[in-house]
Order: sequence, then C-alpha cells, then structure tokens
Amino acid sequence: MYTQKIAITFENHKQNVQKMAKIEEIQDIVVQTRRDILRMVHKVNSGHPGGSLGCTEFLVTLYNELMDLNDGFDMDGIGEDLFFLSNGHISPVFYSVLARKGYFDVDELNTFRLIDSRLQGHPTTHEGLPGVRIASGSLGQGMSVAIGAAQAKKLNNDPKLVYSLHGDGELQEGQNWEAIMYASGKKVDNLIATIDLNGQQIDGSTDTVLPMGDLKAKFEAFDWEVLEIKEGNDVQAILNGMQEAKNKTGKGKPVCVLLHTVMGNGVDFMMHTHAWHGKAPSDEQLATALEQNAETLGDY
Amino acid sequence: MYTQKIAITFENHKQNVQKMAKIEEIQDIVVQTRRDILRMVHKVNSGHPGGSLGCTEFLVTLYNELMDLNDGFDMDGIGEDLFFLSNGHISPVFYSVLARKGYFDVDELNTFRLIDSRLQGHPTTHEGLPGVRIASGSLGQGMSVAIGAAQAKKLNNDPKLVYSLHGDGELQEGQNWEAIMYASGKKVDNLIATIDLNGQQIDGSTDTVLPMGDLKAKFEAFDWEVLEIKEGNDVQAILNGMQEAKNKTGKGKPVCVLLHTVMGNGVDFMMHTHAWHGKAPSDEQLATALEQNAETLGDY
Amino acid sequence: MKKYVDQGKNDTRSGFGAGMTELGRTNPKVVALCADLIGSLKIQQFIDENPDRFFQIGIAEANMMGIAAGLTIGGKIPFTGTFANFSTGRVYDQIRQSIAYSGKNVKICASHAGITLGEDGATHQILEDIGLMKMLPGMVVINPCDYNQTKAATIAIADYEGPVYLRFGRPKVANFTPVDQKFEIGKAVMLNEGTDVTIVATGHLVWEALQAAEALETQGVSAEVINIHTIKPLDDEAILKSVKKTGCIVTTEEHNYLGGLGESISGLLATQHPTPQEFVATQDTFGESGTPAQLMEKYGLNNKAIEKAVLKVLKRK
Amino acid sequence: MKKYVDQGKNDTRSGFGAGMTELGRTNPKVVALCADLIGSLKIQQFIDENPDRFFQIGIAEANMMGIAAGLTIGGKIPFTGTFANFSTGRVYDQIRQSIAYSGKNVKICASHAGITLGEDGATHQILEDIGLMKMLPGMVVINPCDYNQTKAATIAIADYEGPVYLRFGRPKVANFTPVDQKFEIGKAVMLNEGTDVTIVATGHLVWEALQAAEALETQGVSAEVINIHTIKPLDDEAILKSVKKTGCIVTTEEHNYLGGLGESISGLLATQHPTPQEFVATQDTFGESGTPAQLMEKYGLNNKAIEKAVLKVLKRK
Ligand SMILES: Cc1ncc(C[n+]2csc(CCOP(=O)(O)OP(=O)(O)O)c2C)c(N)n1
Ligand SMILES: Cc1ncc(C[n+]2csc(CCOP(=O)(O)OP(=O)(O)O)c2C)c(N)n1
Ligand SMILES: [Mg+2]
Ligand SMILES: [Mg+2]
Repeated sequence: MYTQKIAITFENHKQNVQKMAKIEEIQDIVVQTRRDILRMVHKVNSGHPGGSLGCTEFLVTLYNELMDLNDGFDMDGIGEDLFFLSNGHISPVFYSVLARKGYFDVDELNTFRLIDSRLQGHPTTHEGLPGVRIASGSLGQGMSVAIGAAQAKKLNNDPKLVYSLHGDGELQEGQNWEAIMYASGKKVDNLIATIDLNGQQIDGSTDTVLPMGDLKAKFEAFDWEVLEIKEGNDVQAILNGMQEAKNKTGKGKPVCVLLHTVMGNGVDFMMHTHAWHGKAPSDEQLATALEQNAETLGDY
Repeated sequence: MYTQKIAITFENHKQNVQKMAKIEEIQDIVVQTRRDILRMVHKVNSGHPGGSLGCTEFLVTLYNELMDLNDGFDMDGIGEDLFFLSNGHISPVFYSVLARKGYFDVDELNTFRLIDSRLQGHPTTHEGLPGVRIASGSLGQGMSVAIGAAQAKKLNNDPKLVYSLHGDGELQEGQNWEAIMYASGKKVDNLIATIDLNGQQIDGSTDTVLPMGDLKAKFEAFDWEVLEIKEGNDVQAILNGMQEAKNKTGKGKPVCVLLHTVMGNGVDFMMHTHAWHGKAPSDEQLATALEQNAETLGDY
Repeated sequence: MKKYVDQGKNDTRSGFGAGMTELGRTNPKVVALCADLIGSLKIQQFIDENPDRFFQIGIAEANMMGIAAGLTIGGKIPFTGTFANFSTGRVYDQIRQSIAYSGKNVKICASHAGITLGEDGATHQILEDIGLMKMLPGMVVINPCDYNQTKAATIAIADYEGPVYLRFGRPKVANFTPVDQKFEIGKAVMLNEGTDVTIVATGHLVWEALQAAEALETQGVSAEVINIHTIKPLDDEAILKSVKKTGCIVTTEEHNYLGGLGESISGLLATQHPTPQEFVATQDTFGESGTPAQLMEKYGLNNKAIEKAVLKVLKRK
Repeated sequence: MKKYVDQGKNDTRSGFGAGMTELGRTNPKVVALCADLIGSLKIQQFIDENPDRFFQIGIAEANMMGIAAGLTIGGKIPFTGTFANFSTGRVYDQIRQSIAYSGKNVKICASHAGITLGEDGATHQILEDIGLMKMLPGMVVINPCDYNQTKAATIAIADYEGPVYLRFGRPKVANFTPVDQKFEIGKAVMLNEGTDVTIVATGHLVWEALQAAEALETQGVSAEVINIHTIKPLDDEAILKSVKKTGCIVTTEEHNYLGGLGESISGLLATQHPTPQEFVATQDTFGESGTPAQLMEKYGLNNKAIEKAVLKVLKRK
C-alpha cells in the first residue's frame, strides 16, 4: 500500500495548452461545481456544503486559470504548481473541481462518502485518488505540509508555486502559527496560503466561538505579505487578487491571501450562516438549490 | 497518588506580614539564589543554569515583593496570586526561590535531580513538592494552564492574579498561540504572562534557529496589552515594570511582559550565550562563578 | 440465556449529554469545555443551564487540555468535549504532562470514537484511543456500552478524583442496560453466565456480543458475556475467574487489535493463566467512509464476527 | 553460550548520527529536520556536510512532521529528529494523518527514548512511544540495541519506502553487534540458542538479556536470546518457533508493560500458542530523575530483573 505510486496522464484534457479566456467559461464551471457539491452531499445525507460553496469560485479559478499544471498527475508534481487543501471537510468542492479538470471521471462523484470509494469524507491519498497529495480532515496540518512541498521545490530548483487553502476557524489551531512563523523566518516565498474568511465555524460565527481579531495584522506581525480579496466569490476579483499574489512571490516572504467569502454562496438559504457548515439539504431544499443553479456543463 | 493533597502552613515565614522594603534585600536573595543554582547543577552535572540565572532577578522579585501569597500552600491557592513556570527547564531558579521563601527546607536543594527526590529535573506535582502546581518540561503548555487557573479565579470571585513565565524559544510552540488567541478573545485580564526574552535557545540564538521577528507586534496583533522591561536583570526595573503590568490587569485584556534578560546573568563567562542553556560548570568554573557571587544568606 | 431488551436505540453521546445536564444541576464544581463541537457532544442543555460554567475554546484542543488542567487549580472539575481523535492523539503530550503526570482531576470526554462515526472517514475514526489512554499511568479508561450506561458513567466519574478518559460514540445503538444503574469504575458487569467460552466486550460491541451469545446458544454453545466498561483499571479478577471456568476467550472492541483491550487481556492472561484468545477488532488498518453498519460488517466488528471467533477459539481449547 | 564482547560503550544516538553522515554522502534524497536539538541528535556532521539538506524547524514538532510530509512530495526522504516524547506523543495526530495515513516516506528518528535519558525526569522519559507508533497502520517500528545496529538501521530505513519510527537512546551502552552488519527490517536476530526459556529483548535491554543469559547458564538454565529490533512488523515466526521449543518466554523493553512489545507478543501467542510469559518493563508508572543505572535498577529494567523473571516463568511452565 505504502509503496504504491499513482501516476496518470490525462487523456482528454490537454489542459495547459490554452488557458481559458473568458470569465463566463469559469463561471459555467462554478455553477456546475455547485450542483455537484449539492448533489453529492444530498445523496449521502452528509458532508460539508457551506464551506464548499463558499470556496467554489476560488478553487475553480485556481485550477482552471491560475495554476500551471502538468498534463497528468504524479505524487511529486515536479514542474507544476501544487495545491493543498488543509480544511479537508470541504472535499466536495475539491472533488468536483478535480473531476471536472480531468483528474478522474466525473461519474466517480457518485461514490462520494460511500463505502469502498476513493472519494472519502475527507480527501486522502490512501485510496489513490489522482489530484490529492495529502490527507486532511484533522484541521491545522496543511500549511506545514505546503511549506515542506515548497521547500522541496526549492531544493529541486523547481520554480513553480505551492498554493494552500485554510479555514478561518482552522487558524485557531496552533500548528498554523508554528508554520506561519517558520515560513517567514525561513523565507518560504514560493507559497501562497489562502484563508477562507467566511467568519463561520461549526458552533457559530468565529466571533461568537473565539474572536480572532484582525487576521491581516496577525499575518503581518508574523512578517508575511498579506493581500485581501474583498469579493472572494467574484471570479474577476479572484483573478486580479491572485495575480497580484503571484507577483508578490519570490521576494523573500510567504504570501497570504485573505479571501472574504460567503459560506453557502450561490444558494440563498444556505448563505451567511454556519447552519450549513456540515448539513445536507433535504429533497426539497436540493430542488430549490439546483433551481438557483441551472446545469451548465452537464451533471455527472 | 492522584488523590493525595498537599497542604502545608509555613512555620517560620509569615511572609506577607510585611513586604520587603529595600532593593538590597532582594538583591541579597538574588545573589544567594545564583549560588544555589550553580551549586545545584554542578553537583549533579546536569540541569539548566543559563535560563535560570537570566530569570533570577525576576523570580526573586516576583515571589518576595510582587505576589500576594498565603502563609502556606495548598493546590487550589484561593485568595492568593499564583505562578506557573512554563519553561520548566529553569527549575533550579524556581526551586531556590521556593525554598528560600519557605515552601520547603533549603537543605532539600541538595537532592536536585537525584533519585527519589521531590526536586525533579523539571518541576512536578507528582512528588508533592509544595509550591508547584503543574508539571512542566515539555515546552509550550504553561500558558494554557495559567489561563485555566485564571478563569477558575474568576469563577471563584477570587480577585487575585495569575503570573506565568515562558521562554522566548518556547513561543515557537503553537499551543502558545492558541492560548494567546484565547486569552484575549475571552478577556482573561487577570493574567500576566512574562516572556524571558534572552534571545537564546538550545541550538543557538533564536535568530539563527528560527527568527521570531517582533514579539511585541505579535502579541499586540493578538490583542494583548504588552509592556517591555528593557532591563530584565535589574530589580528596580522589574519592580517598576511589573507594577505597571499589575495596573493594566482587570481592564479586559491579558497582559504580556517582554522581559529582556541576559542568559547566564551574574556569571561573566556564562553570559550572552546559548552554550550554558543546559550545561553544568566544572569544579573550577563553579569556583569562579561563586567568587563572582559571594554568599549572602548562607549556602544550603 | 438472559434476554436483554433494547429500550429504544439511542446514541451514547446523548447519554453523555444527559449526564452532563444532571451534573450541571447537582455538582457546582463541574465545568464543561468544548472545542467547537457543542452539537456533536450534546451539551447544549448544560450550556443553557450553566452558561458561566461553560468554556468555548474554539478549534484548539491542546489549549483546551491545558485550560482544563488549570481549572482544577481552584477546585473545578472540568469535563472536556471533542471527538475521540482530537481528545487523545491530537493532545497526547498535553494530557500526559499537564493532566496525567500532574494528577489533575480532568475528565476527558470523547465522542465519535471508533469506526462507527461513519461517513467522515479515517481521519476522524480513531481506533487507537484506548491504547493511547491506557498507557498513561494513573489514567482511568472507560468505554460504556449504551445510552444508559454512558449517562451513569458520566455522573460517576465526577465523584472520582483523578484523570479519566470517557469514550463514547455517534451512532444510535441498542439501549439495554438498566436506567438507574449504579456505575462502578473498574468493576466488570457479568451479563450472561456461561461455561464454554468467555466473551469480553466493551462499548458498542457489548450488544453485538449478546446477540452472538444468543445465536451461539442455539448451536449449543454456552457463552459467558462480560461487559468491560472500564478498560483501566482492568477487572483482572472477573476475567481470570471466567477464563478459568471456560478455558477460552474472545475479546471484542471497536479498536485496533494492537494496543487495545484485547492486548491488555492477553498480557494479563500470559502472566496469570495462558488461554486461547481470539480478537474481534480492526486488523491494523485505517477506517473509511461508509455507514456504521457497513463498516462494522466490512471491518469484522459485529455479532457475526464474534460468533465466528467463538467457534474458532473453541476449536483451540 | 556464545560470548558477546563489548567493543566499547557508546550511545545509540551517536550510531544514528554516524548513519546520517553516511546517508548524507551516499543518498542525495535524504534530508534532515530538527526541532532545536541538533547536539542531542548528533547530526552536526550531516549538517556541516549538507547544509542545504538540513531544516532547522525550531521548537515546533507538529510543524516539523508536516514539513517532513511535504518534503516527500518532490521526492525527498526526510529524517526528523527530536526526543522520543516530542517525536510521538506530542505529534501523534500529525503523524497519523500527514504521514501514516498519507503513506509518506518519512523517517521519524527519536532520541532519548525510555527512562535512561536520566536526570531530566518523567516529562522527557516517554515509556509509551513503542505503543503509540505500533498502533498506527503501516508504521514500521524499530528499536536497535547498540551503536552499530543503530547506525545500520539508520542506513537501512532510507532504502525502505514508507513511514518508519526509529527509536534510540542517550546513555552510553555496550556496543557488541558486528560493525558491518546488514540490517533487515522485520527480521529477528537470534543471539543465543537455548532450550529452557525464550528471552525476547529490544533496545538497551538486549545487552542486559545477554548478561542474564550468561548468569542463568551458570545455574544450568539454557536461555534463548532473541533481539527484536523491529517491533512492527513483528517476526512472528521467529518468536513462535522459539516458544514452541522452550515453552515459556520473558519479554523485555524500556517501556511501559502496557501497550509495548511485550503485549504485542502476548497477543500473538494468545492467538497462536498460549505460553507463560513474564514482562520485564516499567509497571505503569512515570519515570523520574536519576542516573540511567539507578533508574534501570529501581524500575526493574536490568539483567538481574530479567534473571528473576526467567526463574519465575520457568516455574510456570
Ligand atoms: C483538529 C480538528 N478539530 C476539530 C475538527 C472538527 N471540525 C471540522 S470543521 C470545523 C470548523 C472549521 O471551521 P472553518 O475552518 O472556519 O471552516 P468552515 O466551517 O468555514 O468551513 C471543526 C471544528 C476537526 N476536523 N479537526
Ligand atoms: C516540546 C518540547 N520540545 C523540545 C524541548 C527541548 N528543549 C528544552 S529547552 C529548549 C530550548 C528552549 O528555549 P527557550 O524557551 O528560549 O529557553 P532558554 O534556552 O532561553 O532557557 C528545548 C528545545 C522540550 N523541552 N519540549
Ligand atoms: Mg470558516
Ligand atoms: Mg530563550
């Protein structure tokens, strides 16, 4: 099991031949991904739609426009940008984005959280799903991993970047601050860590659970380059902000993007509340939600 | 073992009857404590003199002038100020200060780090040593404990304060940042956490091991009240600074004191270097060190 | 054999919540801490009734353990609540130093233990927590079998002075022990006397063991079923007495066979009375997503697996 | 019995350091990480010779484990270094998820294991690390017995693909295994053939077991001594073969008897061949400050304790 190496080459997707030109094309994937998320969690009556929907624009844009990706997948990812999902509970959006990018068949989304599936409740390498490079789910571990991968890139003289995504509640875990201190102290400047600033966690808003104060001030006090994307559910704003973030890499500091998102974005009754952090919609709720997001690329 | 409660009443020390008036008296204890530290670590050829010497003025002043202490010891410490040593490796200074304050007989300092002793390499409650309320040694845990004790005081309507001491290198442990975020988020304003800012850790200066940047900015970004004592080995500066710190309690924020100290203070060849973090002096080195610190209150 | 009746399926974590509610009313020293999982731990009522005695720590389990230790100083009896993985593996060294070695009166209460938490998958399914906690000197380790027993255990541990690990789960399972039981730490509960084989079970597997015993009875096998709700201190006497009578044993737990209750019993028997034993436990694998029933089937953790193990061990007598 | 000669006392951690120096020269994929304990881990030479391949993490062990996992992505073979407590209990969940479950090729190298680190006392003396690491699916757990074997093991694990826990110690102990030994993961080493009793030892206790066997020989007891340097995967075959011959076993390790090598063997024997066993291990207590020799004496971890256990188990045959 542990020595098994997965290495695949995409057949139908020469994805890097040309970047998508139009916001509308990205937006189409966004809407389809929302449908995927909703249908996945509904089917198994479990999973985390709220954070997933909030990060859909970001992850779709990242994989389809921002990252330099190889035409295939192997664990080492040499010569390509890497992404690490630290807040593993938003696996639905991750799986949909990977599938629709060609890492595996979209039909496999049908197996989400079912027994014997590669699409575990939280992402894992254990079942050999292409696109996943680390298990997550237990919060707070992903930034360290991303730093390690970034330092490996430096050792390998690989100029590509490492991206990571973290929940805001997740930042309450101390391991993040170890990593944050280390990344600036050791000048890991090929890393762009994005924080999903939706202001929500399980038991309520971050302000009611544990007020986190000014995150920008915190990252800056830890000597990071910090950049805010105020409209974190707007594709153009993401494109602009992330381009700026890329421009800030390679200058001696790690880069943090504070991505202001709306939990449950794109489904009116799921928005702005922690209630949908980890709850699946009923049949009627699903129908309503899907109505608000008409099929674009075709359901799996 | 776990239900055993220690509760002692000091016989010879009505310590709170009157506070010491003169700096010189404190200074005498400081010098004697330095001798205790040096003789303890020398005898067993192990232990941590560097950090101990650097914090001697602080701990002596804290216990003999600043803290409101009961005339005895029990675990709950209701109605008195409490102190928690998080950087447990500087146990020599802690033991000497406790013994000379009357928590146990100074002769017991002879048993430091020997088998069957209550004076373990790192402080522990396990052997029932009066004055110790938590084990430490594995770094990074003490601030959380101090916060818990501070919150218990609030529940008990006990207006007394909780003090804690932490190494600067120790702040690299993420648990501290969980605690730091929590203490301000939950307005634990009856806590004064002091950082031993000696700029040294085991493998070298903190700047060579892992640069920690501006600690004041960090604590402030985490919404603490921060105060610096630039002359952390000067008794008068400590008195002034800590009085100011006390004045800042009860105002909705936890208080951090950045205590600039010199590792190995008071022994010329031990000063300003990590080399003496955890090394005992030879016979000749001990003799030299003791010469520089002539007996004041009498050796144990 | 004695028939046990399911009084209606319920989750053991709700038993914990009910116990906390009662403690909130009866013991003013009891305080609760939670790391952003109030709903999962079923402690909302405790919080509503005792808002001052509740501490929301946020997602910072290490800090929670330290704060709990600190709260004992001043006489509080802290009950910490989070998932079993984050109650043990995530904070092992914090528990070790600030609670176990320091001898603090903290109750570490852990929900979603084992594989039956289901769909969240392996990162959340700890199958090592019994082993983690049993290795700590002075730690009491309790894994009750149903709602009623979990409630009783929750109430009982408040009166015990010292660190306790209390493990319970997410799925609704049969509730069959008496409503008003007295919970005695460290005292095994004899559920069914038998002569051919001893089945020692803990947690969710106790009900399964009873089902297996019933099925075995129809095959003429008389199985003694013992509920070991307290894994540490282990009721050596009850176990030895039983195996001396039956001559073989099956141990079953929702845990890796390495390091768990089964191995504790192997160790006991090896030094006192070597006996053929079979383990019904996970076989050193991580879990995965699935429904509780699917997972118990796939990982060999149900009454059928116990029955099979009994038939196997009987042949080895 | 075969006489083993101490080639000169040395610390096993220096064997690790020497192994790292060699790996630094021979395997460009090997990188080292340390959490502010370079001197204790004896890796200064590796650092001097390969400054680019060394990562000083500072006092942040959780971060170290995550960074190590990340470094494997890109093809590195990371060796992490800190004390055994901070290599295991402090970071259990990080190892569990980011290394073990993720199947990452990280070598967790842990010095100052056990009680023999001496004066620092219980907070540093982990006696549970074997148990912690053996419960993780897919983790290889190795505890070599002397300088030469530790060096050989360090070199060998670089060629094995997958997570490994390598445990070694602080005190200078007898160095008696061959300088140029080949280290085979999972393969027990027969040190002395005997017929009356099997002594299975790991780590520092192997030399003590040999001393005990010598003393027993003068009393007419023929002890088989096996060095189990790999606790997981366990060499079941070697152990079973031996106990089938001798009919009784003493296991010895610098570890709590709960959860360690001894219990793994109890579990194995209970399912395969129930056998009287005695444990020479710590008895579920924390350690304390003292010299290594004093502690081994007080906590019953030396050749005298092994000899006593053998005489006891022989009576139980
Ligand atoms: C170490 C750990 N502690 C607790 C949990 C349980 N948990 C899962 S998600 C979550 C809330 C995370 O909040 P945030 O990062 O803001 O994500 P969001 O709810 O916004 O998606 C918690 C507490 C966990 N998975 N890991
Ligand atoms: C969790 C943990 N990791 C590592 C160690 C080993 N260690 C003991 S002291 C120390 C250095 C601490 O530095 P600092 O806090 O600055 O104390 P100082 O050297 O200034 O006394 C280290 C790494 C430890 N005791 N605990
Ligand atoms: Mg959030
Ligand atoms: Mg320092």
